[in-house]
Amino acid sequence: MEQKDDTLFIKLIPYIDKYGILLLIAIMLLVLHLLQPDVFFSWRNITNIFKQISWQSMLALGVFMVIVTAGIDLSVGSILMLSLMALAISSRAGLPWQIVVLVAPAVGLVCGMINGLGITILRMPHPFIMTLGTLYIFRGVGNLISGGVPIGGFANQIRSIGNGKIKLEWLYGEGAAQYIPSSLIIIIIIYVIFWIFLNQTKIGKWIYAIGGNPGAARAAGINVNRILVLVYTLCGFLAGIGALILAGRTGSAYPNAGLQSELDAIAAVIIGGASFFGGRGTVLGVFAGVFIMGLLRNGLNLMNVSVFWQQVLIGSIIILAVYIDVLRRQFGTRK
Amino acid sequence: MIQKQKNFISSYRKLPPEFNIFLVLLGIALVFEILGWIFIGQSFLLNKRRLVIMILQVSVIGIIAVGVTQVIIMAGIDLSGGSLVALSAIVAASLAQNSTYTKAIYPHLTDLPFIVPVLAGIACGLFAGFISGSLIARTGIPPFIATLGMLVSARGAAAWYNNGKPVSFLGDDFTALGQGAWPVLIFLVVAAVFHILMRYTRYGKHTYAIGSNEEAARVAGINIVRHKIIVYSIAGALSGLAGVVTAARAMSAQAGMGMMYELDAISAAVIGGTSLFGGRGRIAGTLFGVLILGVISSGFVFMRIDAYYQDMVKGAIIVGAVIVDHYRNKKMRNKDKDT
Amino acid sequence: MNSEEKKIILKTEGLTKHYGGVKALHDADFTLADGEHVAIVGDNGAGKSTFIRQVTGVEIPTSGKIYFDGNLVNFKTPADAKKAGIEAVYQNLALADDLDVPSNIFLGQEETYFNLGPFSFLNENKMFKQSIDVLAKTGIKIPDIKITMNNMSGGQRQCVAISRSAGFASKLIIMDEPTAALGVQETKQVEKIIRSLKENGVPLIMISHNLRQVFNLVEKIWVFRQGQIVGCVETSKTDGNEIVSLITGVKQGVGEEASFI
Amino acid sequence: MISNPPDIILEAKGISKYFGTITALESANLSLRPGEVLGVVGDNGAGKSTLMKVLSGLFKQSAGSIFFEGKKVEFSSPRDSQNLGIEMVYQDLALAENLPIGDNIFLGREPTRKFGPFKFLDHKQKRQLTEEHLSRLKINVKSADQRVEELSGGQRQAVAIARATAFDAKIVIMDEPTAALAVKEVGKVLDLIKGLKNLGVGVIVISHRMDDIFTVSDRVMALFQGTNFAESHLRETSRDEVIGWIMGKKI
Repeated sequence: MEQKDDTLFIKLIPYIDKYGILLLIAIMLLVLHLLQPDVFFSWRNITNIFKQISWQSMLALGVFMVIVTAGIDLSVGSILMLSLMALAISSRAGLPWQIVVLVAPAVGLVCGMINGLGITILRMPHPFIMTLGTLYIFRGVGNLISGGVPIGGFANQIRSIGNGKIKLEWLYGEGAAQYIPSSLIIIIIIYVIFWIFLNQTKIGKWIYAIGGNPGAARAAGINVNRILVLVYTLCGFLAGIGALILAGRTGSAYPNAGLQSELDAIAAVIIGGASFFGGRGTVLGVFAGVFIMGLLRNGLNLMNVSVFWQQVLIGSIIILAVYIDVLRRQFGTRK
Repeated sequence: MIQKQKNFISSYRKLPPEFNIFLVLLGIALVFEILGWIFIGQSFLLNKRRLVIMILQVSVIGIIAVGVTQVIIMAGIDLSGGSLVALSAIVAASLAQNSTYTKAIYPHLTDLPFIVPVLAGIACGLFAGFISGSLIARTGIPPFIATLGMLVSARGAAAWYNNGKPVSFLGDDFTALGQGAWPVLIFLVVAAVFHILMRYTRYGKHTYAIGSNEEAARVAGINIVRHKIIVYSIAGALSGLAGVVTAARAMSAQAGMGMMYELDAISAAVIGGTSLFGGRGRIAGTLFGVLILGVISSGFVFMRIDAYYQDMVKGAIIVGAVIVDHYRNKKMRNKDKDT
Repeated sequence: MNSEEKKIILKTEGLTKHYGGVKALHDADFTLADGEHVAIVGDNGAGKSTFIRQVTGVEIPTSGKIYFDGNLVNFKTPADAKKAGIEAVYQNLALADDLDVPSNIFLGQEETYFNLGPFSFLNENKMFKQSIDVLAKTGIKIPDIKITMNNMSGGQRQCVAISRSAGFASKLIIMDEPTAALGVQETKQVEKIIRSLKENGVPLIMISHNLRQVFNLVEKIWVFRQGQIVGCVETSKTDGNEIVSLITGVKQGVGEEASFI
Repeated sequence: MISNPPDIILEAKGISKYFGTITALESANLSLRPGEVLGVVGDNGAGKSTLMKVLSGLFKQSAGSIFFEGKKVEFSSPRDSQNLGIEMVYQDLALAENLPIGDNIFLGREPTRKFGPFKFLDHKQKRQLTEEHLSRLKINVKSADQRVEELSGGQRQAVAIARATAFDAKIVIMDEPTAALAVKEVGKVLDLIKGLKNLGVGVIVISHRMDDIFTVSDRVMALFQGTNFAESHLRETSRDEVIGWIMGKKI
């Protein structure tokens, strides 16, 4: 008797898994539209959402790869802040913008590599300890090099990465206000590159294999540690790109940049269907997850919900998302 | 008599971890002492004022660290300590306001006996710990995610409670708790009580057993779910107590209090020899761990080194302590590894 | 109930356990009389350990009934089974490595001075003395029982695990491969413990790979194959060859319904 | 035949393996010729799996040496042994359950096609090779894209074996290949082993089932408490004798 109910439910699970997130987005769009009919679907608001999520989507993508290997990176927010500070300082030092552009990704890359090497060479019991440590270390270094004060004044070329507009005058006529934020184009390109990386290359396949069964990966002759270092390095690199985009958006580097944004990133990844226990998830899902988080923040802001409540909500969403993941896993093993 | 001697010998054999930590504490203090004579021209240790400030500062961390230690012994983790300090501090402070202050949050609830806000603060932490514990024990959500969620939520709730504004004008008998030697006394009493609980009661034994081998504890008939909830609730309650002391000491409460205390507490426990793999660790070790942190931060101030270095050093210390624990653990486990 | 026969202490009817699609145990009917010592034998994956885990409340059966001591029981946790009087020694040594011997022997049923729920103070002295008694009864020599388990040899650990079950008065003792990790001398000790249980009339179920031991120690052998009980023979009326052929399924041949797929 | 046997392809001499203070293997020896099936028996903890994992490069031996085609070899990872043509089917299957069948078979050796300086996975070729290989082994699955977690125990074992045989192995080591299988599939696996033998592949089979050993092996060796206990050509021994060996008895 009980089994029959189960099978129906289990049959539904793959569909919920696959399309549930689209349904969720549609519902959220509808609800937000009904709540704020004048504002929500305005061009301005929608581009705003994309601008907001642009740098966060970089963190989420990095954290996603780490979570696929059944790891975690809590330090992405601090890496972002440190990269941002390094960028600001090199900009203030008068370096040409062509070099300044490279500083943030390079610093992120090094930070990520430190995480990866720490986790593999020092054989930490769980990546969360190493990255919890570096969460404080990187932010400390960031404050140290900046003196704990905001630094502004970037070259226009740098600003245009995060703040540029691609005007749609050819579509809407001369002088039209509609535009596509250049950061959206950048993140789409990066997402496509990483989609290809994860789905069309050997190493991408191995990343999934490591998350599914590290023993199997090792037995297949894969150098698991080397791949893990690469994954954490890429995660740091993406946080550096996020810093570059954020620099353009805010026009200055500030000490609180990226504070607790690792939580948003984790929430987005899990909402996007990746399993906290590794081996599962898609790049497109991550984007959907980031988008949902952006919609949520946007909706709560439009409705003037206190920032403090938003924080409570984000905390609860993380727990809920992982709980759904736990349930999904329980159903998965019962098959 | 003979048995006593045996006990003594075996307990001596167990002593070295804490003894080593004590030596490290002594070493760090001496380094600052020597550096002090060379660069600053004064003694680091022979300064009563500095020592008093240092011990007062670490007392709050120490109270949280005791709770975190027992959670880690159970092979769990609690990241919510710092946020719970803020939440409990605000809740307690809101019930401890003076009647002379006209804009009190609860105008009808002023001049209450000091025990009311104290209990309210502790209860607030207890409740939060109960929620985390229930999530962890009943749903299978990993501890660090559940308490990470609590970290964010509790900080948000603390800010929401009084719209981000500080709560001040607290009654004198409440703020007295934070003055003089009270924080230190409270910390020492908490440490002593939990030292006894962990060493001599069923509660402690079961905590060690779950951390050592959860499956073994389960088949031995221990109610794992209930025990985990109790342990996390107690950790929450201790964070609540720490919040009360913080509010009393600062004579006000605000949502930004206790930022990153959870990391200091975990560091103290790990430095003090508590294994992140669970099953091993003692309150006495945490006591030394807390003191080491205190000596470092007070030493940095003494040497007039930028405060930002502190975060880095703390981060490095926690990573270092974990590495030491890992190798110690490996040596132990290797002995009985099966084919 | 037959009056001339011994009282049935444990009985299972149609006990079944599925892990997802895998039938680890299928329709197991098992009976054990009071005071009887039996062995369960079978190949790897035959369902022996699964069977034990259902009876001791470690797992909840997919279907089927368990009668213990005349009552239909429904163990939800190992604590329930313990309360009913079933003690088990698990193959993967359910010991807390970081605790010492008395703590492990008394794990979950600690002696206390007075009962304050979880905050009861432990009577370490009493547990210490009783542990020495229990270990002495089983003839196991451990130089210092105050050291933690991870400092002990496999044999010592197994002996502690066994004395934990044998040390408490119980209605049924179950051992999963009690001598698999032991040396000759330690194996003899364990066998001695088992014999003393027989003399005291405590019923026992033992999983073993060691046929010599099985023939020496028990009256009845239950053979499991591919998740099913394929036979129950009295030790006095059989020999090693028959048991081996039952285990491997050579003589009877294997029915298609025994399939795992 | 006996006067002119093919050269020994794999030889292990004096292999010891310690885990901390535990001795899992104590100077164990093993030799294998091309086209020979060697059955390895022994009780739990006799060291069979440890010896095989040393031969496949997953464990590094504490002492002793391995010779492949007469040359001394050192394995630092399973990749090294795979490069020589030694494949292993692990008892715990060693499959990544979250990945499709094809990905598992080609894990670590994915077919790629070049696109400028980059190499991209060739999904089409992978699928085609997988289907060919599976049908060659007469393994029935719905599709090569099915995830392993959706498969039954027997199908998983079949995939694991397919994985080991997909790359022209010279030696295939199987650790309890039939332990979790239905009778029909046991037969199929045993046929598969015979097929490998006819191709001149050396096969080492660990099994608890006397049937398996006596159906496919040419030679059987028994390990007992980490060392060689007995060894014989199959025709010179009997089922009872081998069972005795497992229990540490010599007649």
